Amino acid sequence: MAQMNMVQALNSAMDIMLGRDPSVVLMGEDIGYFGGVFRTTEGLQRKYGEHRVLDTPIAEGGIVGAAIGMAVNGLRPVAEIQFADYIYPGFDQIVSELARLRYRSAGDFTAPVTIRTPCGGGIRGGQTHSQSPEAMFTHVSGLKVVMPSNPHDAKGLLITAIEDDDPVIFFEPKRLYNGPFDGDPNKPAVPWSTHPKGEVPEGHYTVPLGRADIVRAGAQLSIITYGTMVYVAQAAAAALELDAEIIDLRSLVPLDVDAICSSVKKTGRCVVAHEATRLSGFGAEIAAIVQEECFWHLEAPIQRAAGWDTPYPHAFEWEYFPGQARLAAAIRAAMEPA
Amino acid sequence: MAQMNMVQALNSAMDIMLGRDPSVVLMGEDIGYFGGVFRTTEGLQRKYGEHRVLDTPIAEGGIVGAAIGMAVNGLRPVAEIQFADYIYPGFDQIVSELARLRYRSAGDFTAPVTIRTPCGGGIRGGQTHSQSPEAMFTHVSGLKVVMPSNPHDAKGLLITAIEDDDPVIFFEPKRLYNGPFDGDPNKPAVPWSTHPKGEVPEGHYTVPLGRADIVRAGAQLSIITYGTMVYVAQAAAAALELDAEIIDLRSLVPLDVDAICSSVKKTGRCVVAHEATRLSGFGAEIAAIVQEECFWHLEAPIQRAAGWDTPYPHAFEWEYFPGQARLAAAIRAAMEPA
Amino acid sequence: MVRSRLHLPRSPARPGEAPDFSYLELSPAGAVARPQVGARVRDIGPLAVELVRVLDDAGDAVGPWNPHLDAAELQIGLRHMLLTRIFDERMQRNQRAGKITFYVRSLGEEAVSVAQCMALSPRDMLFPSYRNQGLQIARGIPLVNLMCQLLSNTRDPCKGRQLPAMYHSAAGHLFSISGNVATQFPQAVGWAMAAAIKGEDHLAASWLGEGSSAEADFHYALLFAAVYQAPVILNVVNNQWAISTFQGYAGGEQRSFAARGPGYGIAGVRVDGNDFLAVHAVTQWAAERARTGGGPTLIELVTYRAAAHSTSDDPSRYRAKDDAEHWPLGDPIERLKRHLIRLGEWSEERHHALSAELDELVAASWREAVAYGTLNDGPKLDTDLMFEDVFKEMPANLQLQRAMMRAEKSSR
Amino acid sequence: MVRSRLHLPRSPARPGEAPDFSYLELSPAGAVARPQVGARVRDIGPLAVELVRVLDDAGDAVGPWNPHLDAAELQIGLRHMLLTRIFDERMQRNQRAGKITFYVRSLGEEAVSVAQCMALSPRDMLFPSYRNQGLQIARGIPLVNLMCQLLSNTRDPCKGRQLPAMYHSAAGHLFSISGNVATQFPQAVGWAMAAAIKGEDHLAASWLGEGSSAEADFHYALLFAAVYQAPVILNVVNNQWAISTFQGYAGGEQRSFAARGPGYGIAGVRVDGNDFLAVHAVTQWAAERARTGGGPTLIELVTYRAAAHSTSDDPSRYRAKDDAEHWPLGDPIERLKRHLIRLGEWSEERHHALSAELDELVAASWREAVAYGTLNDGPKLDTDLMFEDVFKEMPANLQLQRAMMRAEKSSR
Ligand SMILES: Cc1ncc(C[n+]2csc(CCOP(=O)(O)OP(=O)(O)O)c2C)c(N)n1
Ligand SMILES: Cc1ncc(C[n+]2csc(CCOP(=O)(O)OP(=O)(O)O)c2C)c(N)n1
Ligand SMILES: [Mg+2]
Ligand SMILES: [Mg+2]
Repeated sequence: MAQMNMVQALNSAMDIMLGRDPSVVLMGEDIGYFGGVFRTTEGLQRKYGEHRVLDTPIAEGGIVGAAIGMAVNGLRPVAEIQFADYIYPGFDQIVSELARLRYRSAGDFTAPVTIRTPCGGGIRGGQTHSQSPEAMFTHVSGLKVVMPSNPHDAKGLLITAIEDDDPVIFFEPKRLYNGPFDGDPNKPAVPWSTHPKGEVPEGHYTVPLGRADIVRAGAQLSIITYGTMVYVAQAAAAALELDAEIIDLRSLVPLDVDAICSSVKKTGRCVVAHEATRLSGFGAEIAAIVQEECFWHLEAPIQRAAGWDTPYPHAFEWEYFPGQARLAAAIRAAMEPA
Repeated sequence: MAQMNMVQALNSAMDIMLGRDPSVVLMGEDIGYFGGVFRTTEGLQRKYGEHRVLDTPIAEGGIVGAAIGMAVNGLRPVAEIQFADYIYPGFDQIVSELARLRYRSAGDFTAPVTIRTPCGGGIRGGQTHSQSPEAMFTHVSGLKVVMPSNPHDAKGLLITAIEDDDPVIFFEPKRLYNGPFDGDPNKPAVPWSTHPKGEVPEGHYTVPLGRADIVRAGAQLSIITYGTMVYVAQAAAAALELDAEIIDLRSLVPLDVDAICSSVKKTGRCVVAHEATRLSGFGAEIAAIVQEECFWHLEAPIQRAAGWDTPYPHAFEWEYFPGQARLAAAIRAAMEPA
Repeated sequence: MVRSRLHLPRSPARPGEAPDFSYLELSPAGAVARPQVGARVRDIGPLAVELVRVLDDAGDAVGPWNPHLDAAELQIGLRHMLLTRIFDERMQRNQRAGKITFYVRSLGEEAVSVAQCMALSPRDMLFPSYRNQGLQIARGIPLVNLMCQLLSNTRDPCKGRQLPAMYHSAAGHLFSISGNVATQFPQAVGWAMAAAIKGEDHLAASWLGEGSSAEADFHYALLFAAVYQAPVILNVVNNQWAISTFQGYAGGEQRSFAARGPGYGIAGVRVDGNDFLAVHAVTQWAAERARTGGGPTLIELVTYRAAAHSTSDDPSRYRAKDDAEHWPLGDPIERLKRHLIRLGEWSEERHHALSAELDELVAASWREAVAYGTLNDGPKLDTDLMFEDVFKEMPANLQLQRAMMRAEKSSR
Repeated sequence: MVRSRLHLPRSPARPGEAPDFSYLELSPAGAVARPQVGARVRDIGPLAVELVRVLDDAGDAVGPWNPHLDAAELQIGLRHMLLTRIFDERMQRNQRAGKITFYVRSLGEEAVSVAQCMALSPRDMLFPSYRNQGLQIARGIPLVNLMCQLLSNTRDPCKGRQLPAMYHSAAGHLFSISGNVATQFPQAVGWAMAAAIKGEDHLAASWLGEGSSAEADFHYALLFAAVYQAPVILNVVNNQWAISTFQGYAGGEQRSFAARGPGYGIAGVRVDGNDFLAVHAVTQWAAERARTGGGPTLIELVTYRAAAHSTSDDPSRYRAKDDAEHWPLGDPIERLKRHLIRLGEWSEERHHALSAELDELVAASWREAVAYGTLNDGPKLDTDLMFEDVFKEMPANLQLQRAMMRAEKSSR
């Protein structure tokens, strides 16, 4: 076991896959010589060569389109979109092509492409470096959608994603690259080295898609969340001295409905939390499923804590971010009537 | 009053707006000389000239990008995307630019663009001529999202959309262009001329955004829906001899939460229906809101009837389409326990 | 109101007007020089605006681009083109008769697909558009397979999921056609990049219409091809029309489509798309260039869409009725036929006999295909297939939905 | 493993290597012909690959492109450039000191924005990228406004919603800058189309970096500009680098960026971007062309990004350290200064005095700006503003969320 932050863990996953499988190639803007603006691919071009770790033009649609063609020709591309906010120029190739190639060709052509992209706020990136657009991708049949919350899972999930024969959109909450974050920007940053999930095996291992992680078992309330909000949820529940069960989904598609529903059936109360805009966010789908499946167990309406229905504003980052206060309000509402 | 089908009603809306407001321009693929592949803009170029009704290159991103610039320069473009399935190449300009221009410039620049696009299945168009991607747009702060279900509303809503100073994504359920459709492809087609909502004032009138239409008042169950599914819902409820309240949302953003919630509070039971893929469809948001707002009134879980979580297949159109059987199953589930 | 100064491309002949192709810039057959395959892009600029032609009006093959194909090969080309045309005619009628939901003809453009396919090697990967059925035919895909796709029947290689004409064949190295125009262009470049990375010899080729060249994917493809010097041939089939808009609305009024190539640093060649020999020669040149490390080529094939856009279209609404007959580059089948006859390698009789043979081939194939079902009759695809191939393995939500769908069906 | 044959653009000088600009194709000052403003695109192809230069090494203005600006105008240009540079230096330091979150310098590229802005008329609409602060300064936007934007403070014209450097000014006809590269390009074309439709005289101009020209929006812009012959000037600022990738990764290895223009049927001009006079002359030529119905022009401005990409970047990781000093086209401020001195219209003393004056202007502006608050200190923007301007009128869900946000704040 080694201590790794999330950037190192992701790097290690790609390193291992480049080493094990000659068909794996990395591609993206500034990922080669430079090692990526977040340094996630640092050293990999030097180690595996310019032909396996490709710098690309600044053209997200071209990156995805070319990755599809490369995958059809037997490679296993891992494409980086520099920020999730810049995934939209590649949206058509993802939605119309990548997601549906297996289906439309009855499995005769497939494109095992992994698209990695940093998401979320908390780094003062303003409206174009902070978005969490995962919900849109969950609406597209044929895509798997993953978002890890810690180095251990990040590495295992990324290896799984690369080995997966279906396309995977892999969101990396950039605020977690260097450490867990409980939503309070005024507290000193905590590094991963002090966190158990910062212990990461050096070799190959996988974390399966569709298997949620029960971060904390509890009896009073279920908090269903993923990404950065896992830590905010923990802190908020702790501050309220609640015995909350906190579930880190890890993958949204496939979704671990069983884990969600067994938890809610046990606790009878549910809060869903994500950083993305609330309106039509993935929290809506979770709430819809939970009330469908656990209606008779629910003792109060499911509450959603999420980003507001506005763009992510530069100056009001911490008023936008669904921090502990927003979680606490949602939790309190979900605990009514006591 | 005149009898119009939905194509004529939309044409009339644009005709009136071109006549009233010299800043209104239409643009899109094949919309000018030809009058549009669905003939929605027929005769308008002849009437208003090639400089107000523009044929464009086949480049949806360019269409939206240019429309934004035109709007910034004082025009009020109404852009057609030939099929909603082809809106994705324009996604970046819509999401990153059109939706957020007012916000990021603090209102100093605005782009009152209306994007019209035919959506939905039922015309044997297969996976690339049948999609209903409205949910994605509802997740984008700054966009209004509209889908009419009949000629009367279509005209009034389109006029409202064009006059609106915010960008509007206007979905036209193409299966309804020529008549209401109850989901049974084997029944003879019914023209709008036999339907009261096929009566359309010839002049200018508006239908406000954010105001749902109670298509049928009822006491036993609320069916929340929009677009083509309005008629499927009516037929399914009638077949089950249920006193259902059927709500046609008409606009998804802004959403008439009051109409939805007063209805569900009255009936205690709710089905949400749309043609789009179920997973992360707009039905999830409605279900989430309803359980948040009406939890204590609900007598059974909210049910969703929707397209399956697959692409829209050519050969299995009617197995994919959420027809009366799917609605009936959802309704029955929502009526349990009786 | 102030008078608008916006320029709008002029569409040459609308209904009621006389056909007018005076806008077309032509070169005489044999007039365009044939540069070395390894020539630098900057030295061959004129290739992108002149028009490579081999067959002259008399039907002789002239000039430096003459590919000197032997008669047998020409006869095969003629056969593929004729089969494509007969197949198209028959499928068009089947659509009109309600047997298939939709069809797209390639009338007048048969040389593009057939000659290009024949100039490539069978392991080269082709990324077609919906109007390249000639590629399927020249690659020898059984007509029955194509028809089963059109019928969405029990032998449909797409398992009912695609609109008619969206063929694919993994064995034939023919990529799955998309209903979204142009998306296959950067994919072909990616495929070619992978071939280069793997050190393999195969190249990729892709096709789109001049109208579709307006899409972003056209730009991505040219750019990535230029940056990585990918072994790819990018073809713009300029058949003058994109549904109702003339090629000027895709930028063709200002400049040839081939000229985009040199703009990106890619060889651009403009060729008479109705001249089987010229198309073959230019494609061979580009293929050799790609295979010898010379990088990508953009080919503009100047042709004419003689039929409607598709069975959903009625061109009499937007273009002069007898336009096609005035098209100055003639008909590709007629031209190759005349050439073969002039070579003494063909005759009207043989042509007739071939037509009859192919007619029967198509008819027999159709009889077989319909036996596997049509959308409305005969054996049916299992509706469960709707839920397969969304993912490699069917997830729980789809299994549940499949069960719901089965219940719906049995409730009806 | 087989050896990959994929071509990868060569990056000329990585850390530890000697600077190498031998790849650059230069023309001597005065050598490039100046065609008539109304010349046909096909007749002016060389303009897109040669390099228009006016200032020679001695500092004299030579050749047909000399715009013959009077000394007063040149002095204003010098002042704007110098102010831009001093502003940049100061803001960079403020970022380093933690006063602003992010900054982007335009060091070495000041002539691009300043000369182009001065060659346009004040009502022309500008669609800048994030590295065109010279446009803001040349248009006379008060420094305090720019600084308030950088500070996201109570006088921020963006009301705190945008990252630093994403300026806008409706009064200054400076469009809102986007964090997404290239998106403004087709918008500028649309703006110009609207001007033409309305019969107005104003034109639009837009800027992006050579790296960003890889985006689809670049293609859309060229295409729409060509089709509708929009009165627009599209500028590619080729400063050789896009963060860590060299211009070859945007296609510049094969061909100049200006050459894309003629590929689309648009006039393309390649100009020495560090030559104030040449940039001014070329822009004036393009503006006259646009205003007289000659359509769009694509200008490539060859320059060098002498500083880091932004304050988040460290170029010593990916390029030779003293690269900038070897840049063969010199420094735009130095070159204009030398010219003015040679004309007898400037001196080292005046330059010193001007520098001091502008230093003080920037310092005083900053003192004023911080008085309106910084992200961390002083008066604060009302957080309610987060919910405004999403729509023209605030819908119910946002009103509710605003109330929730207020409650959150008071709970802390
Ligand atoms: C992304 C997208 N936009 C629009 C369409 C609708 N459409 C289908 S074919 C076509 C015209 C294409 O014309 P062209 O590229 O010239 O090809 P041709 O039909 O002439 O062979 C259009 C607009 C589409 N299929 N995909
Ligand atoms: C759509 C999009 N993709 C990626 C980025 C990230 N990004 C910002 S600037 C930049 C480099 C741009 O280089 P260039 O266009 O040459 O401009 P320069 O910085 O040199 O002025 C990149 C990759 C972005 N802002 N938007
Ligand atoms: Mg065409
Ligand atoms: Mg640059």
